[in-house]
Amino acid sequence: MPGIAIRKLNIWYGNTHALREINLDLPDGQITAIIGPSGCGKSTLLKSINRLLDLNEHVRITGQILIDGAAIYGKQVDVTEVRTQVGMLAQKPFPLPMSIYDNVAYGPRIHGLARGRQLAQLVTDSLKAARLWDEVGHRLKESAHKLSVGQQQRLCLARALAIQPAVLLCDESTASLDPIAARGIEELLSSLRQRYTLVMVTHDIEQARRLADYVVFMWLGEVVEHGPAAAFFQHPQHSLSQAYLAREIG
Amino acid sequence: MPGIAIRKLNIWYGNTHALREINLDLPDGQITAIIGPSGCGKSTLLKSINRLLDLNEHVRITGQILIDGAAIYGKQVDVTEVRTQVGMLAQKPFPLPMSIYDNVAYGPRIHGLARGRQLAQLVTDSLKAARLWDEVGHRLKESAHKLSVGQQQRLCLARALAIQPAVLLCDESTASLDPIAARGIEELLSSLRQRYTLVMVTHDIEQARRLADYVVFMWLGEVVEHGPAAAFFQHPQHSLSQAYLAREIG
Amino acid sequence: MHHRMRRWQDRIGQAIMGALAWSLLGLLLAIGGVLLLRALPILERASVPELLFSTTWQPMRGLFGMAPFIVGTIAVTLVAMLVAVPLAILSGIYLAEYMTSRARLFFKPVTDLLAGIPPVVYGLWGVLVVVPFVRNELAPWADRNLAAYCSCFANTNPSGYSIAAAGLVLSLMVYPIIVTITEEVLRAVPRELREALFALGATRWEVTKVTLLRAGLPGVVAAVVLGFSRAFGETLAVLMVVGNVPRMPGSIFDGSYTLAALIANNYGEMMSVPLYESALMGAGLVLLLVVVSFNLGAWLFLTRRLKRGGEA
Amino acid sequence: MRRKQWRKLEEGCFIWLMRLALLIAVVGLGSILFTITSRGWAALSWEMVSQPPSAGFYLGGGGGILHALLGSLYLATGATLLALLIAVPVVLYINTYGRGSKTAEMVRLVLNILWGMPSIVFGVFILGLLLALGLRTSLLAGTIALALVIVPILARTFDEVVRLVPHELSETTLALGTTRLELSIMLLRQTMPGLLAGLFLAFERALGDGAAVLFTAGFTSSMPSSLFQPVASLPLVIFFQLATPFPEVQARAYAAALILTAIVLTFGMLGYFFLHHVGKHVIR
Amino acid sequence: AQPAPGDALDAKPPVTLRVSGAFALFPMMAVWAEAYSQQYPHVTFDLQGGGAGKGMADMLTGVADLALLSRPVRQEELHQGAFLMPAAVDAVVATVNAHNPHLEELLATGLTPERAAALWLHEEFTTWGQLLGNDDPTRITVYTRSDASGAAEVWSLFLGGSSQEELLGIAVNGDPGLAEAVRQDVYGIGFNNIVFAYNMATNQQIEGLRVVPLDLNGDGTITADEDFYADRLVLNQAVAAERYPSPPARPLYLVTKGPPSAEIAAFYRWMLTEGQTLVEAAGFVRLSPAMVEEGLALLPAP
Ligand SMILES: Nc1ncnc2c1ncn2[C@@H]1O[C@H](COP(=O)(O)OP(=O)(O)OP(=O)(O)O)[C@@H](O)[C@H]1O
Ligand SMILES: Nc1ncnc2c1ncn2[C@@H]1O[C@H](COP(=O)(O)OP(=O)(O)OP(=O)(O)O)[C@@H](O)[C@H]1O
Ligand SMILES: [Mg+2]
Ligand SMILES: [Mg+2]
Repeated sequence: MPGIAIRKLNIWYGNTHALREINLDLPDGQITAIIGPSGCGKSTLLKSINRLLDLNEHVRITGQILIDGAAIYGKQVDVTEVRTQVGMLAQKPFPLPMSIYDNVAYGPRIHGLARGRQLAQLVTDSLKAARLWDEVGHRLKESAHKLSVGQQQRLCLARALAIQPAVLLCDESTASLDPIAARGIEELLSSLRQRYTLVMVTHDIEQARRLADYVVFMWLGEVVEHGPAAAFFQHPQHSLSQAYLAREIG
Repeated sequence: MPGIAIRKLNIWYGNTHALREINLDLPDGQITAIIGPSGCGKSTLLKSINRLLDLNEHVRITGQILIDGAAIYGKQVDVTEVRTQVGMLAQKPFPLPMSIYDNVAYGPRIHGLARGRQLAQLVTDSLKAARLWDEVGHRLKESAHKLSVGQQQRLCLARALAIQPAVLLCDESTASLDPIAARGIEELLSSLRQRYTLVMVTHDIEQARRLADYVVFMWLGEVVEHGPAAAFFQHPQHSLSQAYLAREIG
Repeated sequence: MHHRMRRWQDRIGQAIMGALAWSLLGLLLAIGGVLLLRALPILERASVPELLFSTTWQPMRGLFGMAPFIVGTIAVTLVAMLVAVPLAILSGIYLAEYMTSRARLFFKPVTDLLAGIPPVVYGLWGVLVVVPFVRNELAPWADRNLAAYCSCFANTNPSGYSIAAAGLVLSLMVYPIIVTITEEVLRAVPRELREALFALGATRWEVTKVTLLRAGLPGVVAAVVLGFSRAFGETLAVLMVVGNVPRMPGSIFDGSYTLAALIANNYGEMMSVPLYESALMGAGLVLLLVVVSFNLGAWLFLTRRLKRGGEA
Repeated sequence: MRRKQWRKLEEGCFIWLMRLALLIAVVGLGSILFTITSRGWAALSWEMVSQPPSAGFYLGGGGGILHALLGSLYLATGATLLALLIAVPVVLYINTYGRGSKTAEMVRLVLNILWGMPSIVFGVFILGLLLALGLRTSLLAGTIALALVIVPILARTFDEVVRLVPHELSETTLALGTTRLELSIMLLRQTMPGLLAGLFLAFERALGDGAAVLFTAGFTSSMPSSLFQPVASLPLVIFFQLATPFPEVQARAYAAALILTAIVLTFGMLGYFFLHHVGKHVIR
Repeated sequence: AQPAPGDALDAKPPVTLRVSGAFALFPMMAVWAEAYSQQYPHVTFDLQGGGAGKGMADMLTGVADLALLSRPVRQEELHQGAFLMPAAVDAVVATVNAHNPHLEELLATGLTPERAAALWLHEEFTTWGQLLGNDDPTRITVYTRSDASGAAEVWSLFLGGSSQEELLGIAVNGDPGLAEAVRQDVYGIGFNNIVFAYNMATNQQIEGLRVVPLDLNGDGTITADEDFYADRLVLNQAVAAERYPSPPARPLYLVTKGPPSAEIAAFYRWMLTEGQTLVEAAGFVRLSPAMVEEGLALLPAP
């Protein structure tokens, strides 16, 4: 399991300076929770770890991110490799234009992880892990765009799990789920802790408290405070963190 | 403020029977919360009140919905009128392909509600009410697709508020918001209670408890239980509701 | 192992696809080069301004003025676009937004057929229907009602073979291209966008306006540009009805001549006469230049506009 | 209140304008079909589509246009396949590897220019190559010339569709660790209906184009026999029959036009039904 | 059958003659090819249309053996070695609409080459009044061919011009197109090859169209010796007898690069003799005996 080191990361969208001088070390094999008010740059940070911002035409990135010591921004880097290693759940779930089954099977297929019966098993397992099997097990051939939003969110989770990445980035992955489904996902993530390096964005402080080993608190594009979860929640150092946890600001 | 009466509503997506025999009276001038596990049909119900399902090709609808006593399904009905009266916030926020300002101003403009200075004032007010003004007030001319998801969600709220509908349907409208922003929106909705008939879908039972006057609990396309919030939360009648509130099932 | 294979696939894919993409530029350059090479003999005899601005075309006498053809090509294209663009965009909207799927089943083949009817049939129809219509109805009518405002509507030519006739025939030919793309653009608009607009109480027409003018604008502009280009290049149907008069037109009812028609009319018979062939290649070169400059103009306009709009 | 009526009125007016526009197109089409049908129907016969022409065919003798029918189908099919092999990779390239790059802009510009070139220029270009190499006109040369004509058509219509694919699809797909080649295939999946629509458009254009094949595929009365022999095509047969002084031969030209139109219609309908099947999972 | 040159049938190795060229001659050639191959089965033809220039180019570059030429040959082509053999004759006549109000007068006075030149070459007359010397202000529509063609070329020569480009007027594609344009336009005037002015079945003038007689001696009336337009056969005779001038009558040619090979010479010999019987059915005029003699003289002795 690789750790993630972020060094002097700055990101601009056109003229908007979305991330400012981020320096972070996200521990491997643990769950890091990124919290902070809406629009502070959480999704941007997550996408930068996956090099997804490259797709955006007017983005400028300086600084470096290292996964397991290897720099991911640089000319020599094989972007595909980076993204294979890093799974990502987008904030707005977006199924691929294929059936439910193929949505999950697509990743393993292209990576050559499994085929035939084995693949079917992998799909089933992933869907079960994402707590979706009961709802879609009987209609795997239907178009994935017909699912409800919460179902789409779980489908995207199953899809990410199926390719067994080393790092998993989750952007508000329980936002559209009822508490019980959310609890199921939380249990899953918790159980994955040993095998994955997990980074999750959440707006649910309680969830962060329940799950996180490490917490990053962001504010207007900067990291205000970061540290082990226990320390952060019990003794937040910065006045902004204190106020945020006390739900006074936003 | 109109009340909403739903009579024998059945909805099929192709062969999927998504809503079964719904009979409900949603009180006017109050907040109704619809809760239930993911995929149980909450969004479908909300969309049917706005006749948005008409856009879907393979949907079949039987039964009737009456807003303020007037049937909204029927040949004579002016759909545009219905939708003008009923504001809706989609579960996945989707900004219009125009600037932030125009996103909010578009509705009032087509309905001829305001123009010039008055319109600018209306836009400002709506953005402030949606707790978005501070973040976007200085970049109203930018494309709305550049906002973060939580910002988009609040933008959609501002957009809906600006046309001053009589009924407001909110589908998980705080799902992507941090607790403080969410609390702000909750306060707003709460303050709107007198002027609007509000129907909200939420997966956050605490939120429902805080806000709702009336609760509808759904399960696999059926309404299991509904009634005034106080009664529902204190003495749920149905065993499913009891279990759900106890977070045992999902 | 598997990964290395995929990386190779990706590289090879990139190499092949990239090579193909560049080969298109190669093709264009090759065509331009061949035209230039073959046109050299006349370029040695006549200067470029003479080619472009002189109005006398008599290659056997060494007069290579192509201005009438250039003006004719542009005039015919303009008339065609003025007729076709509004018709096609309105029809595209109707097909995509207002029509029940059953009615579409009937109307969709209309555009398919219009797209598929060969140019020679369009030309025939032009000769048999459009030219008489222009001669007997349109030209006299325009002469009576419009000529007072603009001499470009004067009924100057009793035959009916004219810019107007060619423009009308051509407009029906480019119509399906614009309809098809407009319709595709509208149908590709995400359902969420539609839902968002309808939820605001917008009428279908208002929804269309937003989707078409905002989300779909580049697509629609592209459709119009493509229609324009098609009109430039259309040959057979035009030459059957345009009158083929190598003279500067003064009215849309004048006979005129297009560059493509000039080549088509003479190439098969005259290709064995070197100087004449060279003159025709020169016409091809000029046509290429006209198309290139038009497209460059459209492209500049578009990139400017889209930058300014800066929308998703 | 007035505002609402005004909005209704605006929509109503435009709906009528749209109907009018469609009506004009339908009338135009109807007029074309009526013209060729009324002139060609009587000459339509089984003999026409089942036999090659006799020697005296163009002087009013017997036989049919089977050779041109087959020739056209070979030419159009070959050209469409060839164009597909060129256009699809190019379009996917400029939307994946070359997305947003100068190369992509350049390729689009080039395609637009090629789209605007009259097909006769492509024909002349290929003919020039043939003459330089001392080769004869042939099915192969005609196919290549036609392919050049329809590559821009196919590529640009397809490109318009690919460009409309939501940004999220690329993002989601790449996040799974796909290569750009695999992303291309994903885009292809989403845009299959659009591609097919473009394909049929291109095929129809290839069927109807006479100028590109005139000098490259030639014009003959014999049946197509090999890739290296000249073949006839329907537009040329129509054109040539029209140019004869015999009314009965001219009537056969209209009949041939009718046959060509029927083929186009058939393929159009096929495409239409095909689209419905292919688009099952496409995001709308 | 007449014993053809070297009629030792079984001894002949099979040959294929590749023919390419003018569409106008294509049907004629198809008929000849079929008849000849029947008589001499060792010879087959590979016949292609494509236009006179295409045929010449093919023939000159060697991808065809024979070219079909329906227009006057160009100097450049002769320089490259084109060797011409007359094959048939065609002629161009002036035509007007049958409902032309001045038809009577036109038929009586005819058209002098000078007046025709004033119409087509110099645009001196723009109204019917100017042409006929009365005060009719109706505009006259002058039609010509848009596609490069022998008919237009020869018409231009007849009027004193040098090539088709000099002809003014509305240009219409193809012979039938030109005929149709004049048929539709009461005030139009055009020209056509004979077969397009006469009905092949009845030999009468095509309905809606009238052939304008040429006033060859310039006396302002059509005298009996100038009046041979009644039907196609009469006109054909006049053309064959060269009473109808050339131009606007003209020979159509088969062309080889340099003198013909033995096989082609044999075919030429057949075409100039037996082949001529098939010419009229294809709408052309037979070569006059003098021309046949001239043609045969070009060929080496069998
Ligand atoms: N377009 C569609 N076609 C077919 N089935 C659909 C479609 N949309 C929704 N469904 C199905 O209908 C059921 C109800 O969906 P709906 O979106 O109403 O659920 P929901 O209660 O809003 O769930 P969530 O909380 O996850 O958003 C689900 O099982 C879903 O899979
Ligand atoms: N494509 C873009 N172009 C320009 N600005 C952008 C773009 N995407 C995001 N931004 C801006 O960058 C800032 C950070 O956005 P980001 O999406 O990272 O926020 P977030 O913390 O994920 O918020 P949320 O909780 O609402 O999802 C926001 O102010 C947003 O408006
Ligand atoms: Mg975010
Ligand atoms: Mg939902």
